[in-house]
Amino acid sequence: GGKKSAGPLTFVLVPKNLGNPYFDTANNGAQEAAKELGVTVTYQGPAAADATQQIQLINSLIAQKVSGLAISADDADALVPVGKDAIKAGIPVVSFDSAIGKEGRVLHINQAELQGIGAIQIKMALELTGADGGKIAILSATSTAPNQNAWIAVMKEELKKPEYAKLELVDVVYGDDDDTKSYNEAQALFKKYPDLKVIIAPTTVGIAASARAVTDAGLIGKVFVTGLGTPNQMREYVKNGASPQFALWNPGDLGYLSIYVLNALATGQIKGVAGEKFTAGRLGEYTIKEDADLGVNVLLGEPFVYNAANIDQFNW
Amino acid sequence: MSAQPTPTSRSYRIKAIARFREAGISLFILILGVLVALRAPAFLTLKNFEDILLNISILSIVALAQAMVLITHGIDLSVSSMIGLVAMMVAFVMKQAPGFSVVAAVLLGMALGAVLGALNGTIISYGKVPPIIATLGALSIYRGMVFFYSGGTWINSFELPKSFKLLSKGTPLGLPNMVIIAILFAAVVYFFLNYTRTGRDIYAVGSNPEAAQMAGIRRQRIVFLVYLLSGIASGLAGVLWASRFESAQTNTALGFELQTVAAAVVGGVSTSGGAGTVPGVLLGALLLGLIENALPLVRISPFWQLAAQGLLILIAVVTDSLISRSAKGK
Amino acid sequence: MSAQPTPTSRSYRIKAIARFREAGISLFILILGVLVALRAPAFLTLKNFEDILLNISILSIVALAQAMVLITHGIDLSVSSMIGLVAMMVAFVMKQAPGFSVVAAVLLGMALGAVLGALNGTIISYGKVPPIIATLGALSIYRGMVFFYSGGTWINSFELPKSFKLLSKGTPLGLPNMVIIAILFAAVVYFFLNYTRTGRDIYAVGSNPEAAQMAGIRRQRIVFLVYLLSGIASGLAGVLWASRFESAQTNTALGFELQTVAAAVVGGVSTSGGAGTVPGVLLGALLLGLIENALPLVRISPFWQLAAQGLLILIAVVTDSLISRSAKGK
Amino acid sequence: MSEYCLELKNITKRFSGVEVLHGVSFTLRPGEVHALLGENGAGKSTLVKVITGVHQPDGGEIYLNGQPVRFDNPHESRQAGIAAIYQDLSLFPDLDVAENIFVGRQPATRGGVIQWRKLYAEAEKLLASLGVQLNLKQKARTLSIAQQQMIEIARAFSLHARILIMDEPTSSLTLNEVADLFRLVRRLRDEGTAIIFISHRLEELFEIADRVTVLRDGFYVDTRPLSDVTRDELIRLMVGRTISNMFPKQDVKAGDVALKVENLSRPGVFENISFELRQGEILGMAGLVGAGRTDVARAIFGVAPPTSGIIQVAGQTVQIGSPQEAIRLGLAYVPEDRQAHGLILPMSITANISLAVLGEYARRGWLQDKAECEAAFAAARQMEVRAGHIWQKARELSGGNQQKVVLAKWLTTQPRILILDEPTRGIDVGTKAAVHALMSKLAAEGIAILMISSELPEVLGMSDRILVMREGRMTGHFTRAEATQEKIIFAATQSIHAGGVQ
Ligand SMILES: Nc1ncnc2c1ncn2[C@@H]1O[C@H](COP(=O)(O)OP(=O)(O)OP(=O)(O)O)[C@@H](O)[C@H]1O
Ligand SMILES: Nc1ncnc2c1ncn2[C@@H]1O[C@H](COP(=O)(O)OP(=O)(O)OP(=O)(O)O)[C@@H](O)[C@H]1O
Ligand SMILES: [Mg+2]
Ligand SMILES: [Mg+2]
Repeated sequence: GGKKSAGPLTFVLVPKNLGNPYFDTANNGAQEAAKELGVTVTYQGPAAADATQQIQLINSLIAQKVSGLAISADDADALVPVGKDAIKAGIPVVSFDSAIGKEGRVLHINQAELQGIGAIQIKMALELTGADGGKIAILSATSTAPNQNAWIAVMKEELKKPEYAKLELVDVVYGDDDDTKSYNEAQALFKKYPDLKVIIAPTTVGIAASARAVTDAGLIGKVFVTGLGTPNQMREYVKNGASPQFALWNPGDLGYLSIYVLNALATGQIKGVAGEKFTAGRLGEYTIKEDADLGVNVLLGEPFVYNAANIDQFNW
Repeated sequence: MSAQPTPTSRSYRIKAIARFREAGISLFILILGVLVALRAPAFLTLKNFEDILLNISILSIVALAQAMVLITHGIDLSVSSMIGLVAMMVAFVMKQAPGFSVVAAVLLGMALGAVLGALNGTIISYGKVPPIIATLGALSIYRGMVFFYSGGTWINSFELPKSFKLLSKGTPLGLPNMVIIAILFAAVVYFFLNYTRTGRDIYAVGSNPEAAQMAGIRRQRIVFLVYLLSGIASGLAGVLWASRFESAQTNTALGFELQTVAAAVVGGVSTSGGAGTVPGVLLGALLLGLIENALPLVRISPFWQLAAQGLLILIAVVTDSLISRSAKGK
Repeated sequence: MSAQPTPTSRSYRIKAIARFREAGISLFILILGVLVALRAPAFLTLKNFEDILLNISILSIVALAQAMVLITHGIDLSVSSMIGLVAMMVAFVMKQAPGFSVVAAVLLGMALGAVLGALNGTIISYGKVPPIIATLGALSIYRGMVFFYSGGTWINSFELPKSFKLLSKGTPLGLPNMVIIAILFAAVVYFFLNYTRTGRDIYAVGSNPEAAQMAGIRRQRIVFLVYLLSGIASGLAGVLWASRFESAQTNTALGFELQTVAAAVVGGVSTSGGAGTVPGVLLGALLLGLIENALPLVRISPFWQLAAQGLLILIAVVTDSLISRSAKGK
Repeated sequence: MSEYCLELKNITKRFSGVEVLHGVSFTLRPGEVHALLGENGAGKSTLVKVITGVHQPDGGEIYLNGQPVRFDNPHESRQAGIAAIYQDLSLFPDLDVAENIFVGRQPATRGGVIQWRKLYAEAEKLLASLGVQLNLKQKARTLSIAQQQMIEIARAFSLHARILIMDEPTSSLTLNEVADLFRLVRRLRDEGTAIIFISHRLEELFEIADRVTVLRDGFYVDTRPLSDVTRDELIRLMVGRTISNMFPKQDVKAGDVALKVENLSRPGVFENISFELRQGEILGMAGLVGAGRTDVARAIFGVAPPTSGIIQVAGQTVQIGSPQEAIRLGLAYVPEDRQAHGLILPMSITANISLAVLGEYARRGWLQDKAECEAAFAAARQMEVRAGHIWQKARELSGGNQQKVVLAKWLTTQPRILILDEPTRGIDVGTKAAVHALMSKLAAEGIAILMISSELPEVLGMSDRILVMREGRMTGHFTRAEATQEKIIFAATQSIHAGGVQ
């Protein structure tokens, strides 16, 4: 961070790609924060989730000398060099949702801990199968997505715990975050495992596709879908019983927090080192931590479980 | 050699040849089917066949339109964006006016597609822009319009009326509506290409544009027409897509354009124009659908799936070309 | 008999024509540049021009190879996967053996590319498989191999030796190495196409394969050759890509194939074979790079960006065709 | 209402600035056959294309039955009752023979449904009336140039036009087909159809035409009734000089055997072809359309190798699997179809001429423009190619000049064995004499020449020996001395009278 010319601060929220409701919601939160802080926040990103395009965009933002960047990285490492450039140019850079490599940003705003996310999905699965458990399968995004693989690893650890002894993980398949492929993979799962009880899809595309597949195949009540999804996508399936419950943090809060952090950095309230404390409007006080894999980061909080009882309170 | 064949022997020959032209790929489909069935019994269930048909219905419709474009020595890479845009617009309408009749929705979708296709057709046939670049431009323009129109937001299942979802999935006639629509569409295209002058003109223009002009065929009109038809087919596909996937997203059908080209070419349509048959294209679509359906069933490493897909397509085409060459005796 | 000018006056005429063929697009690039500069001063900075050159270096290299394929009336859709695969493999080597010389890395990359290209070439020229489907298959096969080879993991900035990163970005000669490599590559292709027999044969095979064959040109070899070259160029591009983005991922260069085709065709290469020039292709690449660079600078709604991109390309091609037609006087 | 059904007044036409028709006038009466005559590049085909609306005139008027007209495309002229056979054939390679005849106007029900059975029946009738035997289901792609020409003719006749234009329809036909064609032409003429007929075979004009209009370098020269012009007068009108000897064949005593062919066969196409060709010899090959001569040539040159048989070059038995091997052995083949097999149309005259020998103009791999250019220039001049400049695209050349470029290309390879398939197809009398002179000069230099020609006078006039083929078999072999038109025709057709078709 450092010296800033007078005049209103302009921060830019850079999503992985445009037209993704998840990030659009984050942007809503960011704009809310902008109003409270009296700064301007613009929302610019690549049309497709592609590191190359994102790098070009950020290059031009640096050229425009904006006052701060909150980025959801299309690729952790490809963005490191450009991140460095920005910081060199005196522009504070934070990453949210999907981290930039440590050297490429001041700190990362972490939506939730791997542990928490992995654990809650297994917990939901058991609630769905009932005490006597049964076969479960995981439908992931791409076989290479690091966050997905990390979560899957945690889930497998969780399953070793005695309370989950009755859950049998029979398969892990990949829908590549493509609606059609996810749908086909889900269909194949029913056919391969006639007595499958639960599909866990830790991806917003996969969970919706799976829920739809269950509905189309008339397996509601036999196969349940859970995982990570967004309320609007899942509303239908929560109500028709294909996916009684799923989890996610609130992306709006994530965008909200990101802007507060940027502001704190840009105005010099914080340097972005472990131990510093700051308050983020309605979300209250936060403490910057540092750990091995994420480096310097701020943790948003616990994931939130959506179900028929509460889903209608959300519209994003 | 020069002896004039009698009409009977001729019609016989036609059948023989026709059977031949699709022999290779049919054979391959059969073999593949057997292998998969051995590996994954679930493959042979009736449910699964229905799934396959459902999965290839949309592909077949668009691949047939794509084939007509290819026959004129053109290509339409914008189909995927047209599908995306129409899906989004129609879904919006259904969201705003859930009472809107489903038939009307289909017609609306085809009308929208017609407009988009007409734009392509105009630029290509009258603006003299190479098809590949014109439709590549349209690919991003129409996709961009999806973003703009939707403001980036999606339309989700709960926002769509049940009647609209049943448009593709309902089975009042035993088979899912979508499959029936695809079959009807194929029948129409078959008749159009083989029993109308305009249909034959499409082959003529693709086979020798100058000659077509000299023979008094209105070349530009024909070229315009195939892109128009491609737009209409994509419009229809867009509506079905939204109904089947119960949602319209900004990335709906992204990348689908290459699949349609693949289906057509695997089905024996020549990219240098003049040649291609409806049964061939349908077989091509079936092959692709089969592969897509089979790979998740037979458990192979997800890392291999993509490669396997490409490999199978290649093997199919090679066997096909080998067989048809051996058939030609050379 | 009518006048026949002396051979010497030839060179003049050729240039006149050549200058002419790129007039339209050059003009458009100029206008676009001015408009952008007026709207966004940041555009005119030297840093920005360097960025543009950096961004189009890789595109130019592959687009030139793509152009040679198109000139033979073929197409290579597998370039993006070849880039991805080579990038991954070379990056792996650099990770394992950081001491490995950078020059050796480049050669290794080109060698790997050559193997992949040779496979395409064999299937197409000797297996008689339509290029579009052969390379479409290769597109997924090679991409699949990336997954398989990398086991899904990818290679990160910190795992790559500094020397390797500097391969693209270092500026010992003022300009970034990558830009210089691209310029050299373009020069080689230019001389190859215009001043060697093989180069001339590529055009001949593209515009009339049968006549070319009867004139003693080894048609199959030529076809094989262009895909081989396309592989080599993609290999080179893969190494540069890994060096520039300091990483190799499973989705490296995904979708890049259509960009290379676009650059070539915008640059006046005919997809029906026989026509295309090096300067044209470079201008085509420049135009695409310019658009990509300019759009974020001039603040238009992000939702419009994609559409604008397509629209600009279309306008460019239309102006071009209009100008060249009015030039032909008819 | 004028006596003319078609009248052109002072038509001028420019191509990229170069004027190729300078105020040409032309009249056509109903029920007459009006011949157009002129050297290669004189403007005949251009005039035809102006009439049919393929090109629009830059000056002058066109009157149809006294009414001024302007055709923006061939469609309009066809509507107005004008049908044309263009010189550069325009078939649809992917469509079959029958459909090629009826493209764009397939017989259909009132509902617009095509009646295929009717289409094939009519096609069969038409071809029969033209005396052509063809498989209606064969794709046009596989037809010989002459067969394509027959289809074009069938197509034109099937249009029942009031004005029928034929641009060199006979250029690769043999006596029989020409006879059949003329019978039909006379019938149409008697029914009142007006016919424009273009040919470089003067004897044909005298046989069929009532009047002839001569063009020279795009200028109108004169119009005469054929009843009161002599052959020499016509030649003087078109060339501006007289031609003493059409067939300047000098006697060369044959040297060693250069090419020996034994029992060459490709079942269904040709069988048991055997002959010897000596240095300095010109061996003529005669036969009807589809006799298989071209296939034999293509087989020898390695384009479509034979399934059995022996080929010996200079005493050595060789396997020729591809044209480049043939070229390496000193063979050259001038194909009958210049546009499909002879030329790279979008390339310049220079590039086309040097295509087969490009290697020779390369120094350490780099092409030397100057060397290439001068060689091409010389070759083009020797062949009297008429063009604005030698970098003009082959596509823009007149038919005959394209043919000359193909000849020039193969002569620059300096072959030891030269195979000519319809070498003077579409070449005007003046140049034809020059080409013949060149042939016998080459022979005198010891080059062995195999000449396939459908023009009997040419075969008789230039050959030392003559082979006759019929339906893929050799059916005659004559020395220059014993050969007569009658003997050759008999050998080429006898079995058909004998009813011996397998
Ligand atoms: N498209 C074109 N562009 C430029 N010049 C052309 C074009 N078409 C014809 N020409 C020129 O017009 C002149 C007349 O050509 P045309 O084909 O009418 O001659 P022709 O009398 O038919 O000769 P031939 O007897 O060889 O057929 C030639 O010099 C030719 O080069
Ligand atoms: N380029 C070609 N490709 C395929 N088949 C051909 C080709 N040329 C000729 N043929 C076939 O060979 C058969 C004999 O025709 P060919 O031309 O060899 O006889 P020809 O004696 O040369 O008669 P023509 O005067 O027609 O050339 C034709 O029926 C045709 O089907
Ligand atoms: Mg002519
Ligand atoms: Mg012949």
